[in-house]
Amino acid sequence: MDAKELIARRVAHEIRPGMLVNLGIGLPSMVANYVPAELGVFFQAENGVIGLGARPPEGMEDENLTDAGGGFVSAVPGAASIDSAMSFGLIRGGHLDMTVLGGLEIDEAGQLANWKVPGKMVPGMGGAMDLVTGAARVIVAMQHAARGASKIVPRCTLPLTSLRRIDLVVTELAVIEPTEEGLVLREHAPGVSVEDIRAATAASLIVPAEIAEMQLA
Amino acid sequence: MDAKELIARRVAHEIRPGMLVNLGIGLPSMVANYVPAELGVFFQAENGVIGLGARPPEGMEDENLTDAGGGFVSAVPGAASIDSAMSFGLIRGGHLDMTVLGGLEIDEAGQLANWKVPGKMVPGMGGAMDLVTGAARVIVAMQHAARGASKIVPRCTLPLTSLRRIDLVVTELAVIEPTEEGLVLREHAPGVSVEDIRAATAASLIVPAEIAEMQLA
Amino acid sequence: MKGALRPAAAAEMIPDGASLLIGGFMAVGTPERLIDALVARGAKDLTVIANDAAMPGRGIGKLVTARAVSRVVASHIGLNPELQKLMIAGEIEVELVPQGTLVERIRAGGVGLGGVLTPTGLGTEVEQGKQKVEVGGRTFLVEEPITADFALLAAYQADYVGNLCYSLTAHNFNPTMALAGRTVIAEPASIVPVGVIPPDAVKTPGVLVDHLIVRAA
Amino acid sequence: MKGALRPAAAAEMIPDGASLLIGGFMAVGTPERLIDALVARGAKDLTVIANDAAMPGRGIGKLVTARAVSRVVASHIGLNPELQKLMIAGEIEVELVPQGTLVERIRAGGVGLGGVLTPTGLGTEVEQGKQKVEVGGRTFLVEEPITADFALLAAYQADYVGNLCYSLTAHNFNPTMALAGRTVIAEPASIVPVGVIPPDAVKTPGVLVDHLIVRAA
Repeated sequence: MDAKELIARRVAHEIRPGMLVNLGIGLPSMVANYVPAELGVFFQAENGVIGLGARPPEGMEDENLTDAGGGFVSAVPGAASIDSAMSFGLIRGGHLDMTVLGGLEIDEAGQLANWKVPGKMVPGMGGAMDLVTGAARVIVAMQHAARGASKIVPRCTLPLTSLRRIDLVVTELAVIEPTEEGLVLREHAPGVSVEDIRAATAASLIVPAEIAEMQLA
Repeated sequence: MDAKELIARRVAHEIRPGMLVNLGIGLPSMVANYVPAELGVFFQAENGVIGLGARPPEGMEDENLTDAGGGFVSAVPGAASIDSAMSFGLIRGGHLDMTVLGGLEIDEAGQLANWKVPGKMVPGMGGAMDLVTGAARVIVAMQHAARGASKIVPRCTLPLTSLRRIDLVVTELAVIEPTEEGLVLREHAPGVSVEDIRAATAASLIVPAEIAEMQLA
Repeated sequence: MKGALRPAAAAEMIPDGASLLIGGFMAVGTPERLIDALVARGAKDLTVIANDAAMPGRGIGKLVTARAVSRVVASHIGLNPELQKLMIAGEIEVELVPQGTLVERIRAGGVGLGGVLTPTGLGTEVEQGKQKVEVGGRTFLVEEPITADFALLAAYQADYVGNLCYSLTAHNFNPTMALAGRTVIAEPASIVPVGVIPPDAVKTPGVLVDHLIVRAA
Repeated sequence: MKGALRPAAAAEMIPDGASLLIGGFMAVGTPERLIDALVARGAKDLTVIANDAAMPGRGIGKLVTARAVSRVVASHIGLNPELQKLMIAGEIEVELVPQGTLVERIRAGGVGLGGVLTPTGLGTEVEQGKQKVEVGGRTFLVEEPITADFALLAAYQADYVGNLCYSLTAHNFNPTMALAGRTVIAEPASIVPVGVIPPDAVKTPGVLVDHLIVRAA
C-alpha cells in the first residue's frame, strides 16, 4: 500500500454515520473511496452540491456537476445544490462536521500552513481559511516529509491558514493529535516504530505510554 | 372620489414601466389598482414573491400566497419567490425602485415618523426602516391631517423611521417634495387652493410661482 | 435518513425556558401543529424570535394566548393586540428589530459571522446602546448575531434526508432560520422518498435539519 | 420583458477599464460566450472579481491569456500558471481573498450592508491593514463590501423577464453576483417564455437582470 492510500484509509476511519464532510483536492479526496456507502455520509465540495458521488461512467458526465478541482462527479440520492454563499455559510457557521485538508506545515501549537510559499507558490487560500476556521473538526492528511524535510515543525515558517488548532494529523507514519500541551503521538503506522517517527519529526512529540497501531478502513 | 382613492391615483402616476415597487399595507396597497398591467410593473411585498397580482376568485386562494398584511393575492406570469433575506437584500441594496408607505408625521427636513406613538401604539417598525433607508425612491401616501391636526410638521415629535429624506409626499390636498431647502409645494388637488393647503399644514411650505394641478392615473 | 416525529414528541423535546426561532409571516409559513403541541404540553417561559406575533388564534398568537412566552424578538406585533397589552403591562418583554436587520442577524448567527453592519436604524431609537463602525467613509450600526436553542420551521415538501422546499410567500424567515437553530425541527406539508426532490429544488439542505414532523393525518 | 443580446453587442457595452464580477468555479458556471466576445473585441485593463482564474483556455483564463485584465480579485489562482507568472512579474495585480469572505463581501455590496464581520483570516496575512471589531467578546475582521460595474453570469435557464435558474455546481458565485453588478448580463443555456419557470424555481429574480444573451446557435 502506498503512503497516500494508507493515509486516506486511516482518515476514512474518522468518519461517523451521517456526517457532512468536505474533502480537499488531491490526497484528501481519496478518502471518499474508503467510506462505506451505508454510513450515509454526505460529501460536500466548497463549489456546491451536498451529496457528491463517484465519477460517472464515460459519456454520462455533466459539465455542471464537478468537484472543487473541476473533476466530474455524480450526485447521490438526496443531494442538494447550494451556491457559494450557502456553502461557506455551512462551513463558517460550524455546520460542516469535518474537513480533510492537505498541509505544508503543522507546528507544535497545532496550527496549519497550507496556502502559500512566499516567492515560490502563491495559489491562494481558496476555501482553506474558512474551512480551518469554521469546520467542527479539522483533519490534516499529508505526507510526513517533503523533499526529506519534516512538515511537522516547532513553529510554522510559512504563512498560517488560521489561528485555530487543528484536531488531528494523519501521515503515512503516524497519527498525531495537537493539544493544549503540544503534539501528542496517538498511533504509529504498521511496522513503524516510535523512534522512526521521532527521527522523522522536527517538532517535539509528547509520547504517551500506549501508542496504538493505525486502524485502516 | 374619496381622499384615499385620490391619493392612490396620484401616486400611481409616479410609477414608470418595469419598476419594482413595494406597497405598504392599507392606503398604499390601493395604488396597485390604478397601475395599468401593460406597464410591466412588478409589485413586491416584503414577505416574499416578486410579481404579486390581484386577489384570486373565491375558492382559488392559496394559503401560501399572501401580501404583507396576510391578504390573499395571486402571482403574475414571471413571478419569483424570494425569502426574507433576499427580500430585504433587494430593499436595503437599492434594487427596489420605489416604496409607497403611510406616515404619521413628515417634517421640514423631509424625515418620516411612521412606526410608533410612545405609550399608545407600538406596532413595531416591520420593514419600514429598511424600506425608507434603502429604496431608490420613497413616497409617503397619507391623509394630510389626523383628528384635525396636520401630519406635516416643523419637526417630527414621534420617533423617526430613518434619517433619510423621503422623496415625495402625496395627500388628498397636495403633492409636496422635500428638498434640501425645505418642503416644496408641487401640486394642489382639484378645487384646493394654495391658501387651503397652507392653512392645513403646520410646517412651512416653499411655494414656487407655478403650482400644477394633480394628475390622476 | 431521519425518522419523522409526532408533534407531541417534538414538543416534549423543547424544554420550558428554551429559545425558539419560529418561521412565518403573519402565520403564513408557520409550523402550526408544532405550536399546537407546545400549547398542549403547557410550555412556559419561551423566548420566541420571529418576524411577527401573528394574530390571536393563529401561529405565534396561540403561544401568546397560552402565556407560554416570556420574551418576543420581532419586527412587528401590530396585529396582535393581546401581545401589545401584555407588553405594556410588563408581562411579556418585547424587543423590536427592523425586519431586514432581524433576518440578517439570524443569518449572521447561522453562518458564523460576527454581526451585521447595516445603515438601517441609524439616527433612530434602534441605534441606542449599539456600537457603530465606519467603513469607506459611511457609518453603520453593528447588530449582533442571533441563534437559538431550536428552529421550528414550516416547509412545503421534505424528503427523509431532511431536504426542504418552500412555497411562494411561505418561504419568508424559514430558510434563514434553518441555519441558526441548534436543533432544527421542520414541519413539512408532505414528505417524499429520498431522491424525489431534484437537487436544484432544495432550499434547505437536509444536513441542517435534525427532525421532521409527520404529515398531518 | 427583456430582449436578448448577441455576445458581441454585450461586449461593446463593457468599456475598457471596467470592473467585472464573473460567475464560475474553475470555469464551471462561467459565461464563456461573453468572455469570448470580450476577447474578440480586444477589451483591455479589466478588473476581474471571481472565485478563481480558471485555467488557460477556459473561462477567465482566456481573458488572462488575451492580456485583457490588469487586476484580479480571487480566492485561488493555483490552476492558472500563466496568471501566477504575470502576477510575479508585476504585470497583473492580484488580491487574494478567502473564498467565504469573497462571496460575503460581494453579498454585502449587493444587499446594502456595510461590510462583513468574519473570523476567517484573523491572525494571518489576510488581516493586514484591516479594521477589527469586537462583538460579544469575540474579535472579527471587518471586510469591505464589493460591487462592480458589471456582473457577467452563466445560468441554466432564463425567461424574458430575466428570471434565472442555475444547475448543480454551476450555481457557485452566480446568484450572489447578480446582486452586486451595476449592470447585470446573464448568459443562459436556454431562454423560455415568461410564465414557464415556476416562481419557486427562480434563484435570481428578473428585476436584478439587465440583459440576457441569446442562446447559442
